[in-house]
Amino acid sequence: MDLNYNEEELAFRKEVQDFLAEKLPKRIADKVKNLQRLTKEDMVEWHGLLNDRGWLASGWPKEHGGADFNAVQKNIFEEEACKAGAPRVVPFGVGMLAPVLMAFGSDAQCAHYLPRILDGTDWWCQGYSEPGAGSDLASLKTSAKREGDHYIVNGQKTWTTLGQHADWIFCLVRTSTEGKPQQGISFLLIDMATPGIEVRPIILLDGEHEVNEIFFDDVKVPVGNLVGEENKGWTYAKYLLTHERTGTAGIGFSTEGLEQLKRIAKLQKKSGRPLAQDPYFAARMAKIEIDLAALRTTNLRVLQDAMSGAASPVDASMMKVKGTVIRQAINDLARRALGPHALPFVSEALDAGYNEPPIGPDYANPIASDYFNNRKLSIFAGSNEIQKNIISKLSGL
Amino acid sequence: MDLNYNEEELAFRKEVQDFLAEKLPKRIADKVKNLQRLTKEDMVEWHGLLNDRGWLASGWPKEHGGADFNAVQKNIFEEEACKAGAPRVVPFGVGMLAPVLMAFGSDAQCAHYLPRILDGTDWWCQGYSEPGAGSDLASLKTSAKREGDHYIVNGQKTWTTLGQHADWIFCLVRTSTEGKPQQGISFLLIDMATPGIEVRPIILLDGEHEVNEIFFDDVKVPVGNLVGEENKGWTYAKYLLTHERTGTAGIGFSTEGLEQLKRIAKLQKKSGRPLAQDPYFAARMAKIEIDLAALRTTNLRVLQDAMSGAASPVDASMMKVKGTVIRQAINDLARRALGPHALPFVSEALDAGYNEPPIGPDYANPIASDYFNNRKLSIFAGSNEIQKNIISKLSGL
Amino acid sequence: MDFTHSDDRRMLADMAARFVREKYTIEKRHEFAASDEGFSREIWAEFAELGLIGAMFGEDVGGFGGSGFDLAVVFEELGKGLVVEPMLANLVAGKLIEYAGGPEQKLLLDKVIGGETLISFAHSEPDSHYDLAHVATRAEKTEKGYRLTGHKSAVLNGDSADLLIVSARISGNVDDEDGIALFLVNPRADGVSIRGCPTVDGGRVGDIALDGVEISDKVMLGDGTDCFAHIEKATAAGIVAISAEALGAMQVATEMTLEYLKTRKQFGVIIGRFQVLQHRYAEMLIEIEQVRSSLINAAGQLDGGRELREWNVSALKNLVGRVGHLVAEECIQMHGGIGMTWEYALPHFAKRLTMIDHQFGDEDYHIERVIALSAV
Amino acid sequence: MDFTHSDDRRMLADMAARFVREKYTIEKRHEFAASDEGFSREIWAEFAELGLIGAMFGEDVGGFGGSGFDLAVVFEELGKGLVVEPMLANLVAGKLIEYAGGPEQKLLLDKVIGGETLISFAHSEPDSHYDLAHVATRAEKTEKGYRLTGHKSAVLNGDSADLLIVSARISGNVDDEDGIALFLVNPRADGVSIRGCPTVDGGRVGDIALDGVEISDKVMLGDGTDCFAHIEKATAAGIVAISAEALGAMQVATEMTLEYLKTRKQFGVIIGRFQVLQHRYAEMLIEIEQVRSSLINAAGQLDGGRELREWNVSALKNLVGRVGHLVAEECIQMHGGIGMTWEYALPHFAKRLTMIDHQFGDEDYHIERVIALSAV
Repeated sequence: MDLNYNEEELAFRKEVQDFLAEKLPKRIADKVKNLQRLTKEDMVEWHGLLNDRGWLASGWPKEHGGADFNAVQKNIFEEEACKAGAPRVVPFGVGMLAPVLMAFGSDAQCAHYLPRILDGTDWWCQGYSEPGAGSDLASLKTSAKREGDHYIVNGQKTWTTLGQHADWIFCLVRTSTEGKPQQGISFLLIDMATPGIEVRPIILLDGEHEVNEIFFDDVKVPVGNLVGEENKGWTYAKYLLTHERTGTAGIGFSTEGLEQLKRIAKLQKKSGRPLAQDPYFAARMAKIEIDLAALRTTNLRVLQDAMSGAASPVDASMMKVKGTVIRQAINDLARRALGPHALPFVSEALDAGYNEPPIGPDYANPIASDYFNNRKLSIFAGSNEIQKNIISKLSGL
Repeated sequence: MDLNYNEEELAFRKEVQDFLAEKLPKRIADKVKNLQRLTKEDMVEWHGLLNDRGWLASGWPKEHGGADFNAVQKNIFEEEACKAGAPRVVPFGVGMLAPVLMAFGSDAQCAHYLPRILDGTDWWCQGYSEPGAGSDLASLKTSAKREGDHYIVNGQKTWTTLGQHADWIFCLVRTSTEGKPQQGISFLLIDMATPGIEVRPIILLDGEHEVNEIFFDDVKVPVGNLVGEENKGWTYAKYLLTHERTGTAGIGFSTEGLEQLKRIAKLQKKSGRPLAQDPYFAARMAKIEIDLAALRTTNLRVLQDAMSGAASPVDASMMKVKGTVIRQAINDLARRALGPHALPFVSEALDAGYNEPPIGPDYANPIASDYFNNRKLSIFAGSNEIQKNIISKLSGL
Repeated sequence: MDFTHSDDRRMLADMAARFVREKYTIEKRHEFAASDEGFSREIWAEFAELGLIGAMFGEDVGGFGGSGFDLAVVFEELGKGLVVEPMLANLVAGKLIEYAGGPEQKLLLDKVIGGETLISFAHSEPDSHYDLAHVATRAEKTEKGYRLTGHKSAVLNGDSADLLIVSARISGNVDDEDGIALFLVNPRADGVSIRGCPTVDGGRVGDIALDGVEISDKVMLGDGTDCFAHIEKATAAGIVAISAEALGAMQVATEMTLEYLKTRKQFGVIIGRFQVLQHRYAEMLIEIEQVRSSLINAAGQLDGGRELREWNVSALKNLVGRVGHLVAEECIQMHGGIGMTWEYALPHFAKRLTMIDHQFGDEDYHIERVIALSAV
Repeated sequence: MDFTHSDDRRMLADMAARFVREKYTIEKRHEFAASDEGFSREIWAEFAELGLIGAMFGEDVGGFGGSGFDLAVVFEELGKGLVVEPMLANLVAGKLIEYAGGPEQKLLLDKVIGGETLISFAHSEPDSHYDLAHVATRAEKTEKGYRLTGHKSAVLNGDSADLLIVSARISGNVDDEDGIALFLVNPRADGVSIRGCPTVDGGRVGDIALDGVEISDKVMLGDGTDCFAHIEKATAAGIVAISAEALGAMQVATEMTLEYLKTRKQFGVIIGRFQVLQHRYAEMLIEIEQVRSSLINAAGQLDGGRELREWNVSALKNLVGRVGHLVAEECIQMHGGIGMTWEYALPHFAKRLTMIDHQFGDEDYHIERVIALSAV
């Protein structure tokens, strides 16, 4: 038992820190730290800088141009990136599509698409959820009918994150209605420029445009865009879901969120003294700090298990639940900390270039909005209810 | 809208207070307040004193010797009785059997049994639950087979509260296995002195003997002891369950429990000052006091509805859940308040006549034990899970 | 003991309910909220005409009610419609005039009740958090009257008020209860600058700088003494009102959730069949009944003695904070993705429920207050 | 970074596990608990023989381990059997000797490790609550040594100890950290009177009156200075141990609950099919994983610097308090009536889990401590 990082790991951490200090543009880091809006250009720029260093595709094998980080390295990278205010790498191409292509796609598909993910040519989005199929993915209805060399796609996808920027979408589509719902699903790559595709924004409760509905009306997709075999898409999607689950705890975000919360609690006053000294508020913060300290260790334990191949899917579900509960609780406390200053909200101030003086303390404006936005954490990517179903099932119930 | 009691109600409260001050033996009240054990004789004595005043059967109509209190009067009586440290009236004869007899029994049954309940001749207990049938009462298996003028009863009842003192038991028994499980159940009165009955104590987690198992081995019961019609017992039991649910909030107990808790929190020290001044402990107490103040009003609202015939079963379930949650939370805080003094537990000190000096503060000994005992509140009389099922169902889910 | 409302008050409640139901769709509400002033002047005029504003005030100042229960029944209905008109601002400021104003000043309420004059109470300051006694704004005696200097923040509808009631300190230290006076200030006076701003839940607040504002003696509300007690009592009225608003919003949020649970399918099953959601729904209902009872307790004590009033009001606000938070988070969660979208009404109720905890003191502030008041 | 135990420690854990599994049935446990001393001398001798006592102490004092992780693995297994033997009492008192004793005094540990001498730390007093610095017991200088006067309460297995370590004040005020000395006291000495008493969860405590107990200079532990720091550190060891015990008990309680949920039927359905119980079960599992991680954090810091050690130890004890409470109440509730009966093992685990919050500081005490330590 040894709770310290070894020298190799410490050296890697130093390397990451140095890279971030040197390459991460301050302009972008400031936006992230101030919870401002990132433009597509900001994200593309950061992807490019990471790719220059060979770290954009942190989990890919080296032969495809990846960094081949192990689980502990990924975690160190996440911690440091969050601390420095680096934007999150948009995961759809790098983290979601690519593993599926490598596992189930043809060599030609890999050779074509993977480099374009790395160099930013293609921005990918994910076409899984449908209006009637949220957590119950297998009930999806978007159909792809084979006609000659093409599939004709009709239907609707929803909750498509950052789909407004996308060049391509990978979709689960129904190619057969025979057998169990899971059996007739295929995994299809679709060029967003194809006629018949319409992207409509969904505005979330905080007023932000982050997700979209995507409508397909007789969209012609070449059969060459099918990944793997027809009607096997469910298997690939499940593979991806497992892949996606590591790192869902968001420890890095919570750690940074807690630091920010502590700063706010020192600056906000209650009865003339810092809110951080109020016994009730201090207790709320301390409880979360205790929980986060424990979860950080749970996360490292799971990572070690993952590296030795012993990770259980129940771990991933537990990390998802507790990780999002903690992250949301930090958002909740940040909002509470502001007192009446949580009320004013100037949406324009989330854009770079807004030059009016802030109303209230300069950190206040995005806090309540961010709290509301992050209610999604316990809903998306497998709701916490679904995760608890999984945990109890895998534990023997 | 008027939150004050009217003059009539105030006069009634005064009457109850005077009665309690004059008649409730201090010896018994001290036991109740110090959470000591009551003997059967204590309970019988108190029943007798109440009956002398005509108040033992608070809900019975006057023609049967009852007090015919309305809902508000019952509530006032409960409040004052708890405050004075009166033992709870043992409900099995007065509150549970009697309403069923009056509604469904024969005149002869009423004429025979009701006076014997009032004068203490018969101590009744309840034979509903069975080992395999707790919250799922309808699955009961104890059988009563008709043979001539008798039923032959075989089976087992459990969780029979104070059955060790009982002269009679009213039982739900299976007289038919046809149709739905609810349809073959009958309501039978059984003399505990009948051969073939064995009472075995169940010791609860706190070491107390309060409930029992009762075994029936070819027990001969005269057919005249059937209440109402054969196979209609389920209807009568449901009638009783509704009857039993009013007053399940235990506001009186919680009110007294909270007063005791406050006294303890003033006497216990933390860092040299009263625990009541510790912000965390004070907040725990205040939250419960707030909840109880609200529930007290909810209870009065429900009572008013009950008097005007507008009470909904959903109200009873809500009162049961919130009432027991609050009462258990008060027990929990009393235990917490003691700090290390919660550990020592001398069972003998719960009996009157124990003369050793206490270990720790004189109020400490029964507190932890009482907390554990009262975990039953959320389990018995329809578990809180069952109540929530009912609430959601009646609310439209 | 009687928990039924008088016929008059039932009619008042019905009228407010009908107005909200028939005239105040969520689409209109968003439209009003997005307008420059953040509400509709026409709707406000209708409120005046219907007597809803007058129902907030006693008959001695030209109103038609003004008791805690009048506030409660009206605001419960406003809460069901997420009404953005400045009722709360006018209630609290108007109560200050009712409690503290001289005979002539009380006449101002005629125009408030008539909907012609909008008023607001400029009290909270950047470092106040929720402390009512925290007043750093200074009122210095001058020859002609006073000079006000200070900064008021998050003033409810402060950007559209025709008249502000400003608290300022004539003596004492920044957190003293003594030494606070109230002044009627024209928002267009020299030295007053106001920045309006939307709130995250659809309302409006004003950030008000007072830079040596010269005012006359006459605009001091009442005789200048004991103002903290008036502020406390007007705030109590505000808490009863906003808690009733919360109760209304909670009911709509849970009703929408019930409808959703009864219709939405997942894995081929109506999700309302999932026991976890059933129990969580039941737990909300229980807590909402608690809020209703607590509201009755506080509304009934609003015109009573200070200690009972303040204990019950703080108990209410603490409970509303806890339950509002529960209902807001649970209703969104039980809806899933759809509960996150602007287009759907539910999240707007959730947002309002959440932000109510940021007005007149949050859950922690009021638990501390309950403790202090219990120790008396 | 490595979260696997060394082979030696795994063997130690396996040995403790096997002993508990094979020799320590719940029936025997109740029998031991109900005996006069509240535990079995034979079992204690076996613990000594197996080296379990020695595993609590460092090699320099004749032990075979003594690190936080040694404590953790042994106590986790003891917790699974609800073991009532006085391991905790001997650990904490022994650690005081290890940390504070002079060379000759350290030799005492040989007999402790051998199981021949039972020791206990008499520290807590009637008004201590959980405050480690609260010592009202006085040690007055006499010609031959000291005279002890005071009252110690809830001393773990204080009624069967062969030797007590008594804290007493040689200077300062009742709550001062400075001025506390430790003395080795013979429980049969003149002026010492001890009343033993069972605890509600199956243990034993002693209530100890010190009525002018005359002791020599030599029995002062170490040189008499800095004793608070030793007390704090020995308590930290006690917290790691008792938290590991809690972790063991939590696992058994949830496993029993799982078995019950998988077999018990209601309404014709295995109750484990009820989603509400599934989710509540899952929530317990998540929290138990958190406790395990927190235990690793604290055990790893036990021999480190004060601030990191105490932060992690208090964080652990707070979490154990919260999760122990949850698991105790939920496991009983999910069992229903059967979970309330003495005959069944589950409630005894629940009782122990509950009462662990009453030893070495409860959830509230430690949250306050975490706050204080975070502010440093």
